[in-house]
Amino acid sequence: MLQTHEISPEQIETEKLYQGMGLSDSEFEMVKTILGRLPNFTETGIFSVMWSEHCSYKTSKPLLKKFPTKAPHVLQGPGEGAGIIDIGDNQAVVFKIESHNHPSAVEPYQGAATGVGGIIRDVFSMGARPIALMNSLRFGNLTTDRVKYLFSEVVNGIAGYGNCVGVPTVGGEVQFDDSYEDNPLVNAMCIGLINHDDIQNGIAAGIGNTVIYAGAPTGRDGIHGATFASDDLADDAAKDRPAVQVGDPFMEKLLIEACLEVIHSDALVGMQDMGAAGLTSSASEMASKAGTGMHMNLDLVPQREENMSAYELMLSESQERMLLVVKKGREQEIIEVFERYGLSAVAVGHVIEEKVFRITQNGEVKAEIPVDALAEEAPVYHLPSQEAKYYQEFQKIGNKLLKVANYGGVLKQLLQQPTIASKEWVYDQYDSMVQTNTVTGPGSDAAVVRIKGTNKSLAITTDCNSRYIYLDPETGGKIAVAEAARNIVCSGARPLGLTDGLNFGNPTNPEVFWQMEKSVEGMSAACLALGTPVISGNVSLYNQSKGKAIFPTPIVGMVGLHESTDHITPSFFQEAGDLVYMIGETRPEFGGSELQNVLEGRYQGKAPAIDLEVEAKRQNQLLHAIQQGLVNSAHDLAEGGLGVALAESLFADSLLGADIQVAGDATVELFSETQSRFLVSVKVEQQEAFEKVVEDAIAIGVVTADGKLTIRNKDDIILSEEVEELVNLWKGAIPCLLK
Amino acid sequence: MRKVTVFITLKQGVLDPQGKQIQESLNALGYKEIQEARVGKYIELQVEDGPNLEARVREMCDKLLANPVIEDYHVDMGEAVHS
Amino acid sequence: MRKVTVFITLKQGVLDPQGKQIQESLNALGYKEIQEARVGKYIELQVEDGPNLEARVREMCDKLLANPVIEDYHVDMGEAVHS
Amino acid sequence: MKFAVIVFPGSNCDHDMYHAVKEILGEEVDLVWYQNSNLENYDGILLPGGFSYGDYLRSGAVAATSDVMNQVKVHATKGKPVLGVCNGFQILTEAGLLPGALMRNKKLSFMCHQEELLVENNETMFTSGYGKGEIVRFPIAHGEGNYYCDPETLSSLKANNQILFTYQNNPNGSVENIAGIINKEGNVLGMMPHPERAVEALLGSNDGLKLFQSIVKNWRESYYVTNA
Ligand SMILES: Nc1ncnc2c1ncn2[C@@H]1O[C@H](COP(=O)(O)OP(=O)(O)O)[C@@H](O)[C@H]1O
Ligand SMILES: [Mg+2]
Repeated sequence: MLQTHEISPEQIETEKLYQGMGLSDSEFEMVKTILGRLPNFTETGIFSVMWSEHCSYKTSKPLLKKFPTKAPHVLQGPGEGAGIIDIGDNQAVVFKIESHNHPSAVEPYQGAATGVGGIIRDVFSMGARPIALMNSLRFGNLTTDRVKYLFSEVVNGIAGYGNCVGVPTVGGEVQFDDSYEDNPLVNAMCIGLINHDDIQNGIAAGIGNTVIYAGAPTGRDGIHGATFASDDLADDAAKDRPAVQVGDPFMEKLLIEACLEVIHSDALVGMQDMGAAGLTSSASEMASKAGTGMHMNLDLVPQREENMSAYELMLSESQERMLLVVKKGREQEIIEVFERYGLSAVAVGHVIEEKVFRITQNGEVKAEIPVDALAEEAPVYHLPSQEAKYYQEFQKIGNKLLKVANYGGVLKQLLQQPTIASKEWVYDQYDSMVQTNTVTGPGSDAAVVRIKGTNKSLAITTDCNSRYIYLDPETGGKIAVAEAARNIVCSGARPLGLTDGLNFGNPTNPEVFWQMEKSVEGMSAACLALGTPVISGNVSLYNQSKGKAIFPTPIVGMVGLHESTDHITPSFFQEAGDLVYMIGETRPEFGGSELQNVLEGRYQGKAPAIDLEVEAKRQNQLLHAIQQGLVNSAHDLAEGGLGVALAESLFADSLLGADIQVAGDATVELFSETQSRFLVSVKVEQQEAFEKVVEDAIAIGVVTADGKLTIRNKDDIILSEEVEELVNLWKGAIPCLLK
Repeated sequence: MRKVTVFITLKQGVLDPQGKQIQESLNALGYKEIQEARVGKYIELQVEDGPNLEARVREMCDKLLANPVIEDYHVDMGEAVHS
Repeated sequence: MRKVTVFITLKQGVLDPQGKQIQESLNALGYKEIQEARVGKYIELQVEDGPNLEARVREMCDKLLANPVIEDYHVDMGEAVHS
Repeated sequence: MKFAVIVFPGSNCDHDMYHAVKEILGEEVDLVWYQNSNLENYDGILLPGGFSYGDYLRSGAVAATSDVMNQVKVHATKGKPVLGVCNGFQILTEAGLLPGALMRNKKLSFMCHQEELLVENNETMFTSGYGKGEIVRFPIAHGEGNYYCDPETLSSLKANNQILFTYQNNPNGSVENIAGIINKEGNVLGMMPHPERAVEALLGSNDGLKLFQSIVKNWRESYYVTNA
């Protein structure tokens, strides 16, 4: 149990108790300098959470600066609850991704559920209505009971929260690799819609204004959650168990409605959710941003349990709580809105001129800290970076050719690989349609959500092939962004921007830091080339156990815009007789491929190369062709190459077939993972117009009505499979592994 | 044969939104005497008697029936029924 | 004050898929001695003592806590606690 | 025709129902918060899907005890239409306006996708726009849609043609594939599939539109007759 009787400041110093709370010796010295005295127990706790990686980004900040974040359509870049992009007509889209990896490793259902709850709060605290959720998941291979349990319970938790709160989960991704066995990744993304006038700032402006606490009472949950998310996951993760929080999606739903009502009141000055580090971070950040201070009386804070100490109240990560700053004298009208929804809202303090954060309890001052010390003056570390040893070896191996004989057999094997197999088992559990905007739900390249009252829609995707990033972080980083944009373009939308979820191992390992650095550089280059600024993001480090780090996994969550819903393009073939094109040429590139995984059981060699200029050109041309109505379906080529993409394009209800001609080495043609390629179907009448717009399109066959995938090499049929059989294998793979 | 019952509750201090809702609903229906409600579940197992049964049942709880991160459980071993 | 517990189970004859799944999972884990599992829930109420308490608790069950179409319940009135 | 969509704490398909009626069907409709409401001036009552009160005790149980449900009962006894979808169906059974109960899906998990339904009875105010035996596509999205009733209730449902929709591929274990039933009087419909999610081709199906159109058409006809 946590210490509730006060330990003396001297004791904290002499016994170095601050270390156990997460502060280093030099950080403790900094705290002493800032305060001009020794911190007490509560203050030490406050500094330690606020200066944790999770809240302060102390090791990742120098890297995050590299991301391009500006563009004329960016209304809010990184720094607030979520980023905002203008989409015209006085509307804007708000989005952010967030990880809940460590909590999910310990209690997968609640860990994932509260991850969803947290990211939704980030979005509606900006004043936006949450309109869609995505989730990006990584697990070990589905061979052990523990991994199966983690996988099922994480999905269950996402469903349990998202379904109840009434925000559709429209897509996501799941990949399986050994490196995630003890460190599953659970990243959730929320997308919101807002009118420009409704944009809120989390600021505590106006001396004398009232600070209101709204939502769930504070309990002892998740105390030290923020530092917990910034530590190595210990072998006996069990000891961290009390840090797990339980979510209440019903209360969140009421909070959404109440907060979105309150933003229309001119009595509201600022609003922020209580996320990591709870009251501490929301209060101090709101004050820091406004250049003010705050006084808070903890006796007034609603409490779920008895005898909670100042330390516990300040650090609790109880869910479904919001902090508001309201004009003095107008508290009651705000409180009434919350009460109508059955929520409690109480005044707990006020904004003060002196730039300090002062907390009292039972008439005693429990903490008094300069506001900027917590947020802006947090330490920043420039960690050493060193090229990973494996990297040069992999470069030397280069692009090794792989060869298979039975193309149909290999295709079937690939379709059953859990990373490629249908994720229907997952997304069938999510309400993907509530709010009645989902044009394209899970199961396509990008999800599409229309915007009511307009003729526009949004395309949303999350992507990150961490195998490539492991082999070559810079190239892999470029690919992650490019692939996300490809998915957006295939759906017929123009990419607008992205949010990044950086999941890595221990940054104090120079090779891990190098992975971070290089992948951020690669991503940044792709952002520039493709015109997609980074508007928000999240960092999750220390994803490692027993000294082994996860594959570097910087997830890209991207949003695009269809100027007209007429541009929405399916990823499946539509009609027999349509011509099938591949955009882009194929080279022998098997490093990090699914075929390499199947044949060799590991990843090595070079990641597929990517030329960002070529990528941008092809994306632009394809998008133009789509906008001119020249394309019937478009799908990008990803894991498993052309073979898998062809099969996937046939996995609609219609049971069409395709007759395809390849030339050259069939293993390369069918299964290489060369980048910047697309599979497109085009009506015969539009052949000429299409070829004029898309330079690199190569005609490779036709869509047929025979329900068969046939592939020829010169005069030989090298593959001929019933689509129905392929579908069944693809759909059955994950349920079968879970049995 | 034996009817063994496993009772599972949330640990003290863990949020119980269900219980809270039940309390509020009962209060709203006029049952003001309800000060608190907490929800648990129980599982009745029909078990063939055998050696170490109690230890085995506890093992089942640890492995599957209860989630030790947020739940506590207790076991009622019932009485042997001859049938 | 009194701690009253309400036990709610599915009626005999109503299928209990959750119980069935638990039984199957336990069997799969090697606990072959489990012949059947049925899942119920219980609600612990902290109640202020008063006249007709048992009748009132039954009323709460009929009105809200149990659904007579599919569920049976029984009530354990516990013992008065003086605090 | 004027509709009320009853909004409980935790309802989350309320706006979808509103949108379907207002923008697609083109009828008058209000979102009516469950407290201090007056349903007298409404012609049709819609109970939307969602998780009223978090569905924390049993789906729909708490909402069923709310005061507004007494008004819904009064409305129903006047023969006016009441439609409960998903959580709305659960509330109607919990409130005793429809027989039976909705239990956890046979496979225990929540499920969301399009399902094919068979129109079993097209001689009701809700289904007269469909052909008898017509197959329609509606989305489902529920964790507790497994319809249960005892054998006597089932035979009376059958005898009175109260089963309106059945699943072609029963997804949740419902008795006799039941997806939607009406009361004996024929003016209260409860169904798990979501007609309000099936009113625009852009979103995958508009087969649900006829259900709303049927309500309006039948209401107008009876209104004109009784007021002639
Ligand atoms: N965790 C998930 N949640 C929701 N949908 C998912 C999830 N994982 C995969 N999907 C859906 O399955 C489809 C295939 O996913 P994926 O293979 O990652 O697509 P791609 O390779 O085109 O990015 C996508 O439509 C995606 O939205
Ligand atoms: Mg794709």
